[in-house]
Amino acid sequence: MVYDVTVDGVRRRLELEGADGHWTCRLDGQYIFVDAILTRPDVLSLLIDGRSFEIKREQTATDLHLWVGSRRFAVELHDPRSLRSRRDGAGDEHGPRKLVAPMPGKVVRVLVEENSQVETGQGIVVVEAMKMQNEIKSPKKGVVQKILAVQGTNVNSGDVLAIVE
Amino acid sequence: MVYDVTVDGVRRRLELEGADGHWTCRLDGQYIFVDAILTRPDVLSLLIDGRSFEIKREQTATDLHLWVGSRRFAVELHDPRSLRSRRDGAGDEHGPRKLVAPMPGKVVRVLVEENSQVETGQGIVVVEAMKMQNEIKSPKKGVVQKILAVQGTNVNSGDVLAIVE
Amino acid sequence: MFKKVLIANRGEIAVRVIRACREMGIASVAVYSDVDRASLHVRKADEAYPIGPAPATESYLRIDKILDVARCSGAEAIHPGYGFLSENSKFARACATAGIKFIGPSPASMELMGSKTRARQEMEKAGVPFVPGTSRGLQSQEEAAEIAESIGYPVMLKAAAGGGGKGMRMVRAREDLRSALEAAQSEAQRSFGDDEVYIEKAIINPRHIEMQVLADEHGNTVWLGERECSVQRRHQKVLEEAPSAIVDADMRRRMGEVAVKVAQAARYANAGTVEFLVDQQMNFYFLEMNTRLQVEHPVTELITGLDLVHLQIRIANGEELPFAQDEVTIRGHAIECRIYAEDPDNNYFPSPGKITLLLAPSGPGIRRDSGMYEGWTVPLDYDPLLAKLIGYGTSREQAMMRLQRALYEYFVAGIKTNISLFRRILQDPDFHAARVDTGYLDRLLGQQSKTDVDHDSGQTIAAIAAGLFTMLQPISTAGRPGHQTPAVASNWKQKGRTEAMH
Amino acid sequence: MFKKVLIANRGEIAVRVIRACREMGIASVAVYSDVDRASLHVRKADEAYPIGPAPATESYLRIDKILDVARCSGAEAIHPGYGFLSENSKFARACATAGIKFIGPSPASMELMGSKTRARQEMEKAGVPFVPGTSRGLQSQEEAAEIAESIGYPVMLKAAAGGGGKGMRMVRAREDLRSALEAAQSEAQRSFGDDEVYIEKAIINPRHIEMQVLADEHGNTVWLGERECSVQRRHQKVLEEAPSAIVDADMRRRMGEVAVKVAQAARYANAGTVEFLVDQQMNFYFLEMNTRLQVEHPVTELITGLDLVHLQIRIANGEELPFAQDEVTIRGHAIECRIYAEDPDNNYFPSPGKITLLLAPSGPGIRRDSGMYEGWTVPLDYDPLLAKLIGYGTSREQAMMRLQRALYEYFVAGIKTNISLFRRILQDPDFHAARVDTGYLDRLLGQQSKTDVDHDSGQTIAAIAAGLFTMLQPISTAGRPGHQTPAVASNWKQKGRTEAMH
Repeated sequence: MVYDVTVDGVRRRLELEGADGHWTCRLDGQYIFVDAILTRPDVLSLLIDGRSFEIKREQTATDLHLWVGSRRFAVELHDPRSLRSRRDGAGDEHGPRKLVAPMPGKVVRVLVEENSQVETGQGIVVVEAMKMQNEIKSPKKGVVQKILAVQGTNVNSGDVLAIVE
Repeated sequence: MVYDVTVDGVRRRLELEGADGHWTCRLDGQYIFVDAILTRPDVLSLLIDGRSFEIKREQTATDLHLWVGSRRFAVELHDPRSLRSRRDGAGDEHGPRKLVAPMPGKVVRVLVEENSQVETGQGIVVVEAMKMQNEIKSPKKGVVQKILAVQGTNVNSGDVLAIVE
Repeated sequence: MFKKVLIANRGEIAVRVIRACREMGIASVAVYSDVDRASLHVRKADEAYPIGPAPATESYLRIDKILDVARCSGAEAIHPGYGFLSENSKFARACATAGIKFIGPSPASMELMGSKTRARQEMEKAGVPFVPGTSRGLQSQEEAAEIAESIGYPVMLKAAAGGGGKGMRMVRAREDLRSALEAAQSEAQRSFGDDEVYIEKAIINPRHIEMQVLADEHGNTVWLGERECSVQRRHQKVLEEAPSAIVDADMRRRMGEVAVKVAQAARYANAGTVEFLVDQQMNFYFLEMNTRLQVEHPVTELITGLDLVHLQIRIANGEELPFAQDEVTIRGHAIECRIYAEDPDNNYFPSPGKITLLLAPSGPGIRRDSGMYEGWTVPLDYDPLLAKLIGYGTSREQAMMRLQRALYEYFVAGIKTNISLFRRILQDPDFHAARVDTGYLDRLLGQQSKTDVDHDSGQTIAAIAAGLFTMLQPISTAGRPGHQTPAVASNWKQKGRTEAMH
Repeated sequence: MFKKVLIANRGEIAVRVIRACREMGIASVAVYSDVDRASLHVRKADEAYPIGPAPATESYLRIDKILDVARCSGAEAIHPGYGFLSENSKFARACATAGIKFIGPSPASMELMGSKTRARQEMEKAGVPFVPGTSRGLQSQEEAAEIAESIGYPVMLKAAAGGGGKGMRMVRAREDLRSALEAAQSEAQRSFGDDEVYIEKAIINPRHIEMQVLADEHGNTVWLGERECSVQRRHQKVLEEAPSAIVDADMRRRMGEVAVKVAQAARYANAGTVEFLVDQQMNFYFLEMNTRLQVEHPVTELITGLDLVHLQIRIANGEELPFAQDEVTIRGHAIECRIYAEDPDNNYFPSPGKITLLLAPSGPGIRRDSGMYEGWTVPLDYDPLLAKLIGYGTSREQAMMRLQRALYEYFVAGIKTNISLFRRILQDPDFHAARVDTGYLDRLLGQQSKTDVDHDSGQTIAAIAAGLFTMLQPISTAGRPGHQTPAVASNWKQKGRTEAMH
């Protein structure tokens, strides 16, 4: 199998071949021999040159992270045969930016109105979770194009709260 | 749903109706109201009249057991619409009886030959597992009809080692 | 002994008290809000009853509902845990009226300690050392200026009914006093419905050290050693240890004797904690008394070998303390990490959600008091404390190393936790040298965290593992969004529905 | 300090030593046989290397392969754990020759203690109390008869090279002596390749109590208190506690002093255990010295607050003991349950297989040293010890109650374990009263176990739960035979293949 893997923003090419726990990996042309078993779902044990690594997989609504020991890496994986761009929600400095809820919670206050001017870092919505109120701030200077958050409703992690143009 | 449930050999009729965690059970005609959630696979939390029960399910190759707290119950469950007999391997005192491996292990010795006379409790095969040798004994007085165990081979739990007629 | 005890709490502390009940042969009764049906304390208890919707004001703070459950289930006593109703004297009184034993001090002791100014007045009479300042509310700007002048700047303004840093202001110079006092009073009014504010000398870089006391209902009171609680993030304790590295045997005895004096002056019974501020000259000043079991009680249990919850229940049952002060031995060192559902990479925002994978540490010197399990959805409605990881060692050094080992083993996926924060603290040279005060952690977090030396090889491993995971466990069968989001979503839906019904 | 240590073992003890290494900042090197690739010690170590097929003789007992790994990986020391090569003096010598530190005593001490008759001769010289009898092998039937007459029947015949009850015979009367001696000699020859047999007075219903000692390489030796190990099933320890309920401070000191004398007479270094038989008059007799870490070392750790593995490594590193005898304090009570993969309902047959569900206890006073995890397939090739559950309490009573609470929480599915055995022991009135001797457990197991009072309501719950499980989690998605059998089966297949290849 051949994969395009992006780890913490760096894109690499990975070829995997093997059976019975023993794998030959070719990473950006370099050969690495790996003894691998899945010890339980989402926990992989790797032996590489005698070194033992425990890798944990964490898949959330928006991201895939792998933990090597206690270190976390953001990973994107593509089978090049079905390559598609993952860039969608992020946008850039110049286009409209979405304001998303960083955690599930309840919208307790909306601090601005639609079409108002906001500065970078200005609070737009207050979301309460676990006895703490958290101001969700504008990612850019601009105009609040739309407010989707409704006071008193619950939101999930990743939900779009507002769009700043 | 209607089920025939056998618990520790006692057959009972169970009707279940409900939704959203709240169930009305009719067990042999008696109504019992149950608040139930599956907390994780194979672990059920029941509240019945305020009493809290943690039920664990253990499915092995041959049996289904449910644990209520620390107590284990052998359970068979039938949807009456697809009722079929589970009686097969057990046999009775008069027919041929199978000698099965009670645990996985290695056959280290076969103590009798085919067609020899054996007493109830006489050792037929020795299986070694975890540094212990265990004699598997004849369940009845009779003649060894067939020996399937082969010295030096591994057997799995439930494998037939011999048949005593 | 009681045959049945109700636990008026949730989370790890409810589980901890339920365990104590089971260990003592006492049946336990849990209560739960709608979003806590699947919580661990409901599974672990002998009985469990619903008490209302998610908001604490409609469930865990509802005295009437909790007493109803106690009466119907036949519970003879109630353990309040910490938080919620644990320091509510009305609740303690209502229990007494209902003929149910409240496992804690008398309402009168709770009320005395609940008012900072009344407590100060009583304790000063008993000869307890205080930070120089007023022991009652300020009557006017003029009085404030006069007292500030006499004790010297910097000074602290504090709300009499306060806690958690609310209604608190440090004033460094005369010209800032007026506006600070107004701000403190209005914040106190908003937060506590009471604008009473008093004034104290400000202690610069103080330590927060507290002393555990235990008193039976026959007049016997003992102290069980101090806890160092200076490692705080925004006034919230994060890590505690016992003993404190800066307290020697003589200072411990003196603090203990003052703590016993405090408890006796308040006619205190059951477990309590006397909090002190310690300045850089090792003077200690009475701060307040917490009239309940503390979150951090396990570190005291590990160094004394005692079980405080067992003892609380025995005391409430009318028994005498089973040991005298000179039979208390303090041995070794214990450190507690409070594992919170918060995101260290995102300003410690709360992070409720479903726990998709949980690898928990155990082994030598490790105690874990947890309310978590794999598959559980952490509700968003309560305090984010998930579990406490406590390390014991022959020495402070060993306790730290064991905790680091255990934190290395600890892994929670699906929600964010502050586990990495403890890795950082336990590797910090200032923490190793026990150079901590209440500002320590905020200073540490203000610094850039060091980058990992092994980062590059980690990236290579992660890249390879990403491919192998895909081969060995295709993501569709595992913790995929499509697999976990519905559960969370339906939970929110359920929540919306139940709230709408009540 | 060593930078890297190899652990020549597997299972819970390998995990326990790896944890100690991590706590001391030492890199750990695991070794594993083909069936242990997925075992926990391989996951927990920093490095891991294969050493051969499943049979221990081809892997964990292969001195050459283990030393090869040590050399290639750059390990400076080897911890042998218990069992396998831990008491093999040839291994200790081979380590020394290879320039690798063996974490344990010298080969000479091991050899002295490895021969029961030589040990007896040396220890008698040092004034250590022995069960009356010969200290060397019997030369003839006549000599046997003469000695038996002089010490009085009943007598025990024991193999000099023995252990585990092999080559052992109790003789109640003169007329049985001849045949018993012949049987013992031939069994000794068969089991140990050595027919040397000696004779001792038989102690009726003895207790087995052992004393932990610790000696550095500078001549300092201390004792750390006794362990009560009388609860045995067929001569195998099942449950151990510290301290022993029948040993008072004076007897403890006397036993400790004898144990130190034994260690000094053997020029012993590192951790060791001196085993005693105790008769009904509280006389104690030297039995043997185990020249390694014991399975049950955690109970001593809990009552002393020390970490014996840390100390073993420090001693091997040439450090002096960091404390003197009078600084050792014994506080509280600890009890260990050995969790074995065996079926209590089927004559304690071994029960390897795949662990399909694992609920593990934690919380106050509970230590768990485990080699298990959910999803792991327990191989059939080794000792069935899976984990150790250890309860600590202020008193013996509290330790027992905490253990019962933890056992209530402990659940392992897919394989059979002896967890229920401990529930039974901990509820037994004789155990509560500490009326135990080495025959205690076999007597208890000979009795009918009491039936559960709550059985009927349990049946009702089970019937309802059976239906609910089917609705909430249809069995096809769970631990169905079709789901789990292939894994086990392919494991056996793999095993067959690897054995065929070597």
